[in-house]
Amino acid sequence: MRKIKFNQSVKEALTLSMLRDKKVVLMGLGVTDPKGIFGTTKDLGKKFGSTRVIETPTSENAITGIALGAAIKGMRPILTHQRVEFSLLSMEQIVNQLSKWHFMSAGKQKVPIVIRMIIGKGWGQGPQHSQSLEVLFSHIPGLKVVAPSNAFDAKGLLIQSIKDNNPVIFFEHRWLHDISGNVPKKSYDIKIGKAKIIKKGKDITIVSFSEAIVQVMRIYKFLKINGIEPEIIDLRTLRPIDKKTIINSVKKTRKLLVIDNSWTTYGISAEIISIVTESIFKKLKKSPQRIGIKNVMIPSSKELAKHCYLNSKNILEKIISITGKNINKKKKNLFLKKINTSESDIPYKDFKGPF
Amino acid sequence: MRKIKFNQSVKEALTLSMLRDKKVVLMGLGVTDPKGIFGTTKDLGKKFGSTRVIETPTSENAITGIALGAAIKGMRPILTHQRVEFSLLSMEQIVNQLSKWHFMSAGKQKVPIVIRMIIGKGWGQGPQHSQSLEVLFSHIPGLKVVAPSNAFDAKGLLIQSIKDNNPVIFFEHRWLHDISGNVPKKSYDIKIGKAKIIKKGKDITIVSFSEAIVQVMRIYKFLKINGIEPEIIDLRTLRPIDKKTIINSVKKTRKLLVIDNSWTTYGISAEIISIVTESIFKKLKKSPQRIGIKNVMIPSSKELAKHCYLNSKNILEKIISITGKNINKKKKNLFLKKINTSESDIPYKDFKGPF
Amino acid sequence: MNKLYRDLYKKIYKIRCVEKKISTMYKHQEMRCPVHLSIGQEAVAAGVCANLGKKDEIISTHRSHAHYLGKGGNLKNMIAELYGKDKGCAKGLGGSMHLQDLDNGIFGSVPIVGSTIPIGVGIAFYSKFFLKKNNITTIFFGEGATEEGVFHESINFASLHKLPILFVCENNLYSVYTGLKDRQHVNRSIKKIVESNGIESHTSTGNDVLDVYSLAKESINKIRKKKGPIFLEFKTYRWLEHCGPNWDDNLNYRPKGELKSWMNKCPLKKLRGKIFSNSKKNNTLDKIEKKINYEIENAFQFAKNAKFPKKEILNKFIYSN
Amino acid sequence: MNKLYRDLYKKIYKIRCVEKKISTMYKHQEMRCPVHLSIGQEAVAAGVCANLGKKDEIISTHRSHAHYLGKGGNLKNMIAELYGKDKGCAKGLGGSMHLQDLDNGIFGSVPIVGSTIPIGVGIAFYSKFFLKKNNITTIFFGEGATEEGVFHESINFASLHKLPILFVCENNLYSVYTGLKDRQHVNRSIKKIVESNGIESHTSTGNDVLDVYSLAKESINKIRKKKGPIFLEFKTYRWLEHCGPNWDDNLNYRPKGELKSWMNKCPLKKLRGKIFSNSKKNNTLDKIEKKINYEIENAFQFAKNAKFPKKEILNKFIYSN
Ligand SMILES: Cc1ncc(C[n+]2csc(CCOP(=O)(O)OP(=O)(O)O)c2C)c(N)n1
Ligand SMILES: Cc1ncc(C[n+]2csc(CCOP(=O)(O)OP(=O)(O)O)c2C)c(N)n1
Ligand SMILES: [Mg+2]
Ligand SMILES: [Mg+2]
Repeated sequence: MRKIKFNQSVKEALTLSMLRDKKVVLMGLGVTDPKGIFGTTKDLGKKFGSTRVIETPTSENAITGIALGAAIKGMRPILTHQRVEFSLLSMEQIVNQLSKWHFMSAGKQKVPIVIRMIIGKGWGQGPQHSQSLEVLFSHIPGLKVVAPSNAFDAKGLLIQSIKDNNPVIFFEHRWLHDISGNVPKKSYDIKIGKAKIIKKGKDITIVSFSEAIVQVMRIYKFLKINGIEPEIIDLRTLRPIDKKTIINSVKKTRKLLVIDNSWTTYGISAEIISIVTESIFKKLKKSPQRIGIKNVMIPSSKELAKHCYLNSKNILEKIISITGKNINKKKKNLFLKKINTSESDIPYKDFKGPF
Repeated sequence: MRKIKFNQSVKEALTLSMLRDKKVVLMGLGVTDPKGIFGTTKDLGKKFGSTRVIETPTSENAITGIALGAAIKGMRPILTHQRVEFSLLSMEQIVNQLSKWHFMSAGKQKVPIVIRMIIGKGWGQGPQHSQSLEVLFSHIPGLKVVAPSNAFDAKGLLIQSIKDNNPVIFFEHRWLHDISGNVPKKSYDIKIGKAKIIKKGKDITIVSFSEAIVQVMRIYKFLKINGIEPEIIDLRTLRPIDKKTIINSVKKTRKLLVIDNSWTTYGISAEIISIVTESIFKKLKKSPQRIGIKNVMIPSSKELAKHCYLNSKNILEKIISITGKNINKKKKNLFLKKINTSESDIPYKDFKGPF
Repeated sequence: MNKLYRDLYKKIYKIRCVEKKISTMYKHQEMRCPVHLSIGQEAVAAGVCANLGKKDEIISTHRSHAHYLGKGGNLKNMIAELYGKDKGCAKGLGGSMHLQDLDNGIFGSVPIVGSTIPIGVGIAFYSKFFLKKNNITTIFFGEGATEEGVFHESINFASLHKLPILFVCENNLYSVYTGLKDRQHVNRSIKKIVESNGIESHTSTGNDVLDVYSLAKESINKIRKKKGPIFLEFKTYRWLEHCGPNWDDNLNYRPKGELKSWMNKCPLKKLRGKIFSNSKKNNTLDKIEKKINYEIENAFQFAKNAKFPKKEILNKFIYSN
Repeated sequence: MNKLYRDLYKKIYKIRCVEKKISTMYKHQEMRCPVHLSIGQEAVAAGVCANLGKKDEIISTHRSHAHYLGKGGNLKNMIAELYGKDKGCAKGLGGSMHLQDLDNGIFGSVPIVGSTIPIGVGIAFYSKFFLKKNNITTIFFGEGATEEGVFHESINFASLHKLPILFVCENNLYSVYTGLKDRQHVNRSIKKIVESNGIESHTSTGNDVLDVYSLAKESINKIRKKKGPIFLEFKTYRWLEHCGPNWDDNLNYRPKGELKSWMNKCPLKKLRGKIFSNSKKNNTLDKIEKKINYEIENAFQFAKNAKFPKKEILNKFIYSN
């Protein structure tokens, strides 16, 4: 199978969906611009014309309401926010209107809208351009919330999100955009609401999602070599959440660590832990734990920001402590030194800022 | 001590704070109107004049930013939203600006703003006027989030919130406004970040907040008479959360039930459960549990809405099941019948709609 | 009697009587939801909607009864909705603030001020670029909604894409209990603001339904032709309290005599006056009124007799298939 | 040489050279934050700020370097901020998009389009009702920000309360890569929109600093007297890419020749032209330039040599005491 980057895979999902269904349109600031939302919409304007790829004013709130109005008539709009923070201007529409419109119409109207929200970190973005905020949407009945961690899932989930007749919040982490993966050329669906066991294991269940999965996978091999076999679950969908897959896994491993992509306090990880302790408390052998980004505003300076992000050492230590398995200290330090990238504020070595 | 209603106590807190500090101002739609925000601001405009009690246009987003601008210069604005849903229009200012301004200024500027958000239920308000949404704010570093359950706490916490140099989200449940309690005449502070053990007990720790506390207290006596002694904790502050009080209590009772004022999925209760299981997992004898309102949109029709709200029967059953203590079925049913109000969509018997 | 007059009279009389009936019946505590009545403001809904076809879409606000009825919304389903019943136009899920009737082009109403404005723009966006039919979308809102940013974002977008929209602002001088002077500078002109966005705009009195009708007619014809939006502001006045069934002049938030002077401009009386100077056929009106009175009685009976929705419905509309 | 000319020249030259220096030094990957440079737009910041005292407040956007420098913001602290250092004006917490210098009346800048507009209004609200001094607040923003609802909400409030605010809109025709015609109807007039809110408004060219200066001067005098807001729109142009240190005309999102024609209206050249026709004292300029060049070199040295902030700072500003 071909390897393509995450952003290419998003673009393929958009392209195939727009070819399949003429009602699918792209809307947002920058969708037609030469950079094309981190490459994900590049040249789509030329391909599909300005009725299908609609550049918009900086009016996030109205655009969201406009998408709703068009959607209940039959359009299938895909909105894009280059930073999740901009979408906060449209919170009223998302939380009060989009999520509830189907219900408020007693099932007579439907709201097939996808809102792509780009989240991220690094390159000194600072406190207002580095948030994730997944929980603000995941709390709301009526919304679906999707957050793929790789190019393959991104394509299948986005295609499915576009087919879905409900408002779907689609989180794309900027650092994933440049990571390649095996992606079939053809169109395929990945079901919303289904987590994926990306590594089978028996010693501990690690639940994670979005870019945090990348951070987990960086230490996976080392764990295996050293006799720790984690079962790693990629949530992929945050709402509705796939309780079954999580619970079945923890039933087996009897240990749980959640690696959150964002702040843990009142975060996604709190729900995962609650689901498990509510349902199979007796099965748990150890206290379930969570790690996320530091519960503070993310500063601009790279020397500060690096203390806020997920950190391989912390993840490793937590796993060791929960599983109770020991790893030679020297080996551990050597490994951590090796995987330490020179700079923690860029997604790959030859990256030249700014985003 | 005098008994006054919750809304009177809020008004006293506002009045005393405005008398104490000339920089304290009230802003919002309706603050000067004849109904005065459920009685909480009635006549304050006449007392303090239009420079201190400022009627505003329906421009929630700008008003929040204006409050921020005035606050960094020295004003201490108190904003009011008659429904929490209106505040969603100002999410951008709250999440990106207010919560982070102190940080972004490296400590040089401060943001003493209180945003009163009125939450509620009942009288057919329907899906857009019955939400609580506490978690949307509680997830955000830099905000403080307060949610009193009674007139005494309301006064002390509001006075303290107004003195606080940070943005404080102050949740007032509409159904509490009419409930009386003992409230000293003088000004007093209740510390933000401190939960309160409202009933000492040994059989189970029940954590709750805001109007949900009322629902818990409705069955308290019955529990005691029947040999169940719950320790009941009123969170009072949702952020920063008082981990210590919760943990110490559960260390003792070794059982936990969280009664959420809102939706449980990704809700406040998830965090409480996670805090406990993360910290004192080994102490827990039973699976920690949570109950909240139904995880759906709240419908208008009273016959539907009643299935969504907290329900004494469910709470009681949960407590019985967690504590493992038995209560005579007949007695239980009799009691439940007795406390059942004729209509579940009004706060008190002689209430005549609308809100 | 002139057919137009008859149609307009039907609409105004129906709106007035439905609202009055709600107002009297409310005390029985069976309509358990907030209601924002339109008594005094009927002419705008009637005059505008008389120009709209079934396929033309409207969208409204918390104060939507008049628009719903003016546009021909089903009365039984409306009253049942207020009673929280299964036969309600939203099966009791929404109440008075969430009226809709898709069969008659009424796409919705919500109680968040300003929020339906962009939604209406979206409907028109679809009409223009996808439906390519001649239908137009009418967006009703109060002058308070023009204080919300989303209004301004919406008119910019509507103007930019030349959408077939009739914006109808009912300026009733108040937002809840707050008068205009506390919310907008005296020199602020909504009409000019909209105009400065490149949209044709007009201000007019809103209590003479014939004035409303002809301005709306002219505007709608233009929209159908050039397919750009037009904005109309109508000055009008609400008689009862902001929310609820009662009079509230005793609260003194409105200047003494203001209500009375507006009651003298009663849309119903005004139209009746014109009809009587034009025609003597008193009994036509009588017949109309009787028929409507009967219809209203029926609708309330229907609503009362209807069943409450079943619990199962709660989980049914969380997601659409 | 005329003192005014000298002051304006200093400001423009400094802004230009700082931006150019950032642009050249950026490739060393030590300023690790987004930068939105103001080259081409210097005249607005210079001309407006030359009329402001230290106590007058300004607030700005993602593109704030020119305003910060024009208003007399500390250069060393600014560059250190871009380098993420402890001596930065926000101790490295904010980066280029969060400049501020309270000592010089610069209250902040943030990268969310439009969001500082109400904050500026709030500052003025305080000034008027509590400070009761004569200071005025200047709010800088781009034409893109006028598409945000919050802008409209803010001007309504400013007008209603007659606040001492100078609204300065730099219309550089673009929002990121998107030209005006894709965002606003050709007949939309920001000036007229604001005017219709009851606010005196003017449109002017923005590349001749003397024009900017006198319009701002006149406006500011009026504001100080009648204490109501005034709105100014200046047409200007950004030369480099929207975000980052490079030229980007090769991307072809701007019509061919447009950049060149605007470069011919270079604010620096324009002013130099006026000075030379007015005075021969070439070496005054030389001296000014040398001094500024030296200052800039110094600031970059300072920034490079400064330390990174310590980890402990992370927990220090979550809450204020
Ligand atoms: C966003 C928002 N803010 C505040 C309110 C409270 N509110 C309910 S109705 C209303 C009045 C709005 O006035 P206007 O738009 O003129 O409509 P009218 O009631 O006069 O018909 C307000 C402010 C609301 N529903 N939504
Ligand atoms: C609310 C919001 N939406 C979108 C963006 C993305 N964005 C960053 S700068 C910018 C351009 C804004 O244009 P303008 O206000 O004209 O300022 P200019 O860059 O031209 O100086 C945009 C849209 C943002 N930062 N904030
Ligand atoms: Mg009104
Ligand atoms: Mg611009």
